[in-house]
Amino acid sequence: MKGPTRLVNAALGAVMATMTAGAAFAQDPITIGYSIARTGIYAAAAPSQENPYKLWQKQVNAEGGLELPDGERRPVEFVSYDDQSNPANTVRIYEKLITQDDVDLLAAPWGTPMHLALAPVLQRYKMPMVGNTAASVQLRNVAPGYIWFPTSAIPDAMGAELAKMMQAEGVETAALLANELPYSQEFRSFLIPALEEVGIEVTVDESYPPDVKDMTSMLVEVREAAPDAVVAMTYPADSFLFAGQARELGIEAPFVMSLIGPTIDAYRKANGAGANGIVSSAHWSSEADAWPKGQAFFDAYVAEFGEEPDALDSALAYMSMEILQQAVAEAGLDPEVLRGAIAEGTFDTINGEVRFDGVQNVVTPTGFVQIQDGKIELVWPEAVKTADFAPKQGW
Amino acid sequence: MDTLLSGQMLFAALVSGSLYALVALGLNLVYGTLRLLNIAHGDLVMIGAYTAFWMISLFAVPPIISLVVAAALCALLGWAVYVGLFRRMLAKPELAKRVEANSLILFYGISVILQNLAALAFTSTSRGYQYLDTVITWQGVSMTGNRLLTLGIAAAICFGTILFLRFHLFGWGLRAVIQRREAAQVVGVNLNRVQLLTICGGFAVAGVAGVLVSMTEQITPFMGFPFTIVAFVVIIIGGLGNIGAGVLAGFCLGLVETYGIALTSPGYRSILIYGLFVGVLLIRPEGIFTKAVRS
Amino acid sequence: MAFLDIKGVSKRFGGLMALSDVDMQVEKGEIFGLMGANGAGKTTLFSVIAGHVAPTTGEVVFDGQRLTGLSPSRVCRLGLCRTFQIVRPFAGLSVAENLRVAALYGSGRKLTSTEVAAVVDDALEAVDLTDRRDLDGGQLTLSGQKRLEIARALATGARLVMLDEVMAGLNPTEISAMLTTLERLRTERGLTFVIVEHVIGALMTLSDRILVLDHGERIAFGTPEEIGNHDRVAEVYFG
Amino acid sequence: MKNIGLILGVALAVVAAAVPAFGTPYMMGVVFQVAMWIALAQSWSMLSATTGYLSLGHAVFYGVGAYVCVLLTGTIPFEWALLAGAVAAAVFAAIVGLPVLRVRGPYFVILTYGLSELVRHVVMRIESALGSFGRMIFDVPRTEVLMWWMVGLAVLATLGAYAIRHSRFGAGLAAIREDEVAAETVGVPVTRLKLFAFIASAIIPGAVGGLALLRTSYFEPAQAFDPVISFTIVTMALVGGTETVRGPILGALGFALLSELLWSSLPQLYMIVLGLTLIIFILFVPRGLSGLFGRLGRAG
Repeated sequence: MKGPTRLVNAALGAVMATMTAGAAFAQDPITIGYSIARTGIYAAAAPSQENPYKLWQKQVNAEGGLELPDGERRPVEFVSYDDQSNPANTVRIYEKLITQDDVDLLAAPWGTPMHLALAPVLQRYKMPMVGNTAASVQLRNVAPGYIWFPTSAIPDAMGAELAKMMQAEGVETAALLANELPYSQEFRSFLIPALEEVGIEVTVDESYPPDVKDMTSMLVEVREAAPDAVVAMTYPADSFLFAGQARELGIEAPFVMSLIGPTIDAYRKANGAGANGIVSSAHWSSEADAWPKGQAFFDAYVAEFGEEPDALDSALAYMSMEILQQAVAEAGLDPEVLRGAIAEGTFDTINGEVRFDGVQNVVTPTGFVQIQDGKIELVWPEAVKTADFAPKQGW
Repeated sequence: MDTLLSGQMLFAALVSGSLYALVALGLNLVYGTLRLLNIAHGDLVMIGAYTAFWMISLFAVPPIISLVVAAALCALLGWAVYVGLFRRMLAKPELAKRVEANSLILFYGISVILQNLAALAFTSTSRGYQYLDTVITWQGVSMTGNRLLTLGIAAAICFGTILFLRFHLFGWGLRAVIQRREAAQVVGVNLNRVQLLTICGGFAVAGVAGVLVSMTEQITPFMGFPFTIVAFVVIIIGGLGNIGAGVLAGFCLGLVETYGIALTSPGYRSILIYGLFVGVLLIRPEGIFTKAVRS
Repeated sequence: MAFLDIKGVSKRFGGLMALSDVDMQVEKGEIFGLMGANGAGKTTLFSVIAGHVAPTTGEVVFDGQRLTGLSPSRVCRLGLCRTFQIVRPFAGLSVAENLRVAALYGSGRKLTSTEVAAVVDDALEAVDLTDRRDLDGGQLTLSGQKRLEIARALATGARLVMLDEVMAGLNPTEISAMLTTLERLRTERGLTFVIVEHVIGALMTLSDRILVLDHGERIAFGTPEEIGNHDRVAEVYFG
Repeated sequence: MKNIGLILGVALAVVAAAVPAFGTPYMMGVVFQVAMWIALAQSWSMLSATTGYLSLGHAVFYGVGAYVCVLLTGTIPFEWALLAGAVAAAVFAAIVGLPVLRVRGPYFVILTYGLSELVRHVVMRIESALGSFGRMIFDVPRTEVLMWWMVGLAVLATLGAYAIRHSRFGAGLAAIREDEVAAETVGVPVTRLKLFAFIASAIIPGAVGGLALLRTSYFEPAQAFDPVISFTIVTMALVGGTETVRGPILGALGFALLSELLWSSLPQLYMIVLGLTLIIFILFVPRGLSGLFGRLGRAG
């Protein structure tokens, strides 16, 4: 039934087999299923999530496997399919994983639409899954039960926190540029009232379509308004465009934010020193002393993949596996028991302690990072920051 | 209003315009001479972009040199595709009869293969590199080095191609093929050779565009499709198969995009562009810049 | 009133007067010839009558019905059908299918399938294509395709058929066969024909009356003999 | 042989009927998927196979249907929302049909694509102006119910395509495909027939869009108007063969099952294999699966 898939996974696992204690492999492996966008519009984002999965798998198997409540360890094997960036496929794939492939556990696909499409499926088959890269206030509309979202980068909280942070940094006027895709528009809708509340004046407010190819006219408008802050609610593709053209036009605002993009390794490679000072959304940094596991994850990731993990997606993906791992150690593989363990438990992750109330992580604070000397530093909130916010000094 | 008249806006419009013109040029050559709807055109841009990325990352070769490498690589691909697939297709009357539909599907297959081979070989992680990003200010206009280079090279290739087609004998042959295939053959144009060289040339130009794009955009295996679309928009506005008009239309699209956004709102950017595209097709399918030929 | 009455039709293409103030009356049952050098306006006149091109001024009345402004398909359903100088068979459909479409749509009323089959058989018979009925339209010889055009016009149930150079490109044997066919169609079926022909001999033999156009203007009209002796025609046409 | 389309349609319905009895939810998902592509490809063929006007924008009907359906779910029973989706798609086709169908050949191909993208961006703009950031749908019908509806649409589309091809209407469309001017000359009301075909080919995709949306339970314009849908439809129909009613069925079945097979057995390579299959098909099996089977049938 799942023979051919196993072949591929066996190939992936071949390296690990040599490094792992032989005893573990005498046992039946624990299978974890997920879908991911290997092709289509989300494909570029997928490695930031799949790489942490693979790293986690390698680490767990190196320790002898995933630990069960009785102390027994069984190796982990992934069953994964390409959802082609299409939520309809995600639904089908998880149905197949659950009913056909009979996987023991589930890991999350990439992206908000996929998570939202999946929630009813999990409910129907009573299979728990720790989500990761989804972020939308709509998540709260999902009936609690079989899905959880460790992210704290949810637009309403982010809007409020960003406004507070900007106020704290003395920002009085702000220019907003927002991609028309749902996440950035949602963020914009919460940011505007939050800014109003703290008395920051919005001098420019423009939205642009996702296939934008030139931002000059918008940025000229921003340059003329000379705001204290520019908040560009970007997706990865336009974050490159924004940085290049803001630099060309010499946007001088001391506070520059680019929503999604700057935490991608390639972004810093493409923009070099110009990326310094840019604020972005993430609530994790390897630099935090409070989260010692963070640095270990960072180093292992760099060693494995030759680039830095994405501070948002990669961290979330790894966290979701840590939560799953700890819940399994506590409760075993029975879906109902496991569900209880995830819902009730407190977990120790690279992003510190995590606990769920309903579908949401109620511990990890909503934060923002800033690129400083090519490193991702957490600059907000006060309680967990790894560095102070530094006004952007040119490009 | 001042912003509208500023050199900054004009520069932006020219940079986008020259790139659109260049991307469309390759597509137009292939459509004009072979009547092939090359849906994989944008994927050649992707190949060019990866070429530049790997050349600079692995061998520290600057993109200005990679231009040649990418052009050669894509030309080679053009040769392989023509000899391996399209000569075969055009030779079969039952296939050649529905050349548009068949080429669409063939190129769709090629596009899928190229994208996924790239994803397999390079992973789909986005890539980027830093090159010539010093900002030069001249007469109050700020220009990033790589964008200036893009404008220079793209415009040079576009206008060079137009001049070449106008004055070189090969260009005459090519234009003859575009306008009247059968007649061109009768007067001794070697159709096979013209087609082969054009497809190589068209692919090479796309590769060059890819190198230019890679200096400012993120590189992923799936970055190509938007370029295919832009190229189609441009050559429709100019007139399918009309090389010079296509270049003009590319620059026009750059102007429309930059000034259209400035006059309305950035949110209307894509509606404006697709609206123009659909409008041209409905009202003047032969293209804005092509003289109407009616029998 | 004439069967087909063309009153003061003019057609301007940009600066070019393709037809100027042409009058023409075709009587029921006759074969009416149209002559003129290339570019004289014959094909334009056909296109105006059949509804492909709207006249700039003037009107066309067929069997008491005004045609001006109607679409070609409507004109056809009223009983007037044309053929094309450069043949336009439905190349991918069989000969019988070609005629079936014409029978289904040309009459303007819904025929039963037996009626359609009868019309198709009859049209095949009329132009001697019965043995080719299952060939694709595109597989016929030129002469066959010209016949197919005529048969298609017949299958629409047209009462007036306009033939645009049905003999061009045919060899003498084929021409004489075509002449026989047309004569027979007229006598047996009482059809009316308007024909444009470059093969002058054929035109002279077939036509009851002939109209000569030059640069869109009517320069002569009469029986074949009268036209043969007409000075201006001789000047423009023969020499 | 002539009725093979119908037979296949009935056979599919029977298989689908048996599925809930022995099949797993996964199988129901596969049936849903296959039926969806049959419905879409068959609808597409009502316009493109008959008239030769190659539409590369059928995602627009799917998207319009999905959008109308998502706006209405929760207010009226889903069956009515699907119907509204179908009607909306048909109305949209009726509005844009006349100008769009004046354009021919490669221009029509590109125009339909552009139109679909234009509508996608307009809907995106509307959604962002409404402050909607993707819509979730609650209380969707069970997969089994959705599958039944989709199978129903596939059968309906097949019957529709069959009826069109074997009617007076179909004969007129074939004449249009062969030579539009000649068709007009022998009495075929070309403009009207093309418009009818365009509308006919839009109706079922409208309902399919709504149904597919209910299955995903999440709406975003970028996905509802995904151009990949248009490409897949054309690909399936051409691979199947456009000359007969069974062509789109064979194409959708073959393609969907092949990708299902490859997708789970060669996760890294399947898109590449799919691409190669396409190329091989166009070059060596120009008349599609249907032509291939026809030839084998005659030979044997």
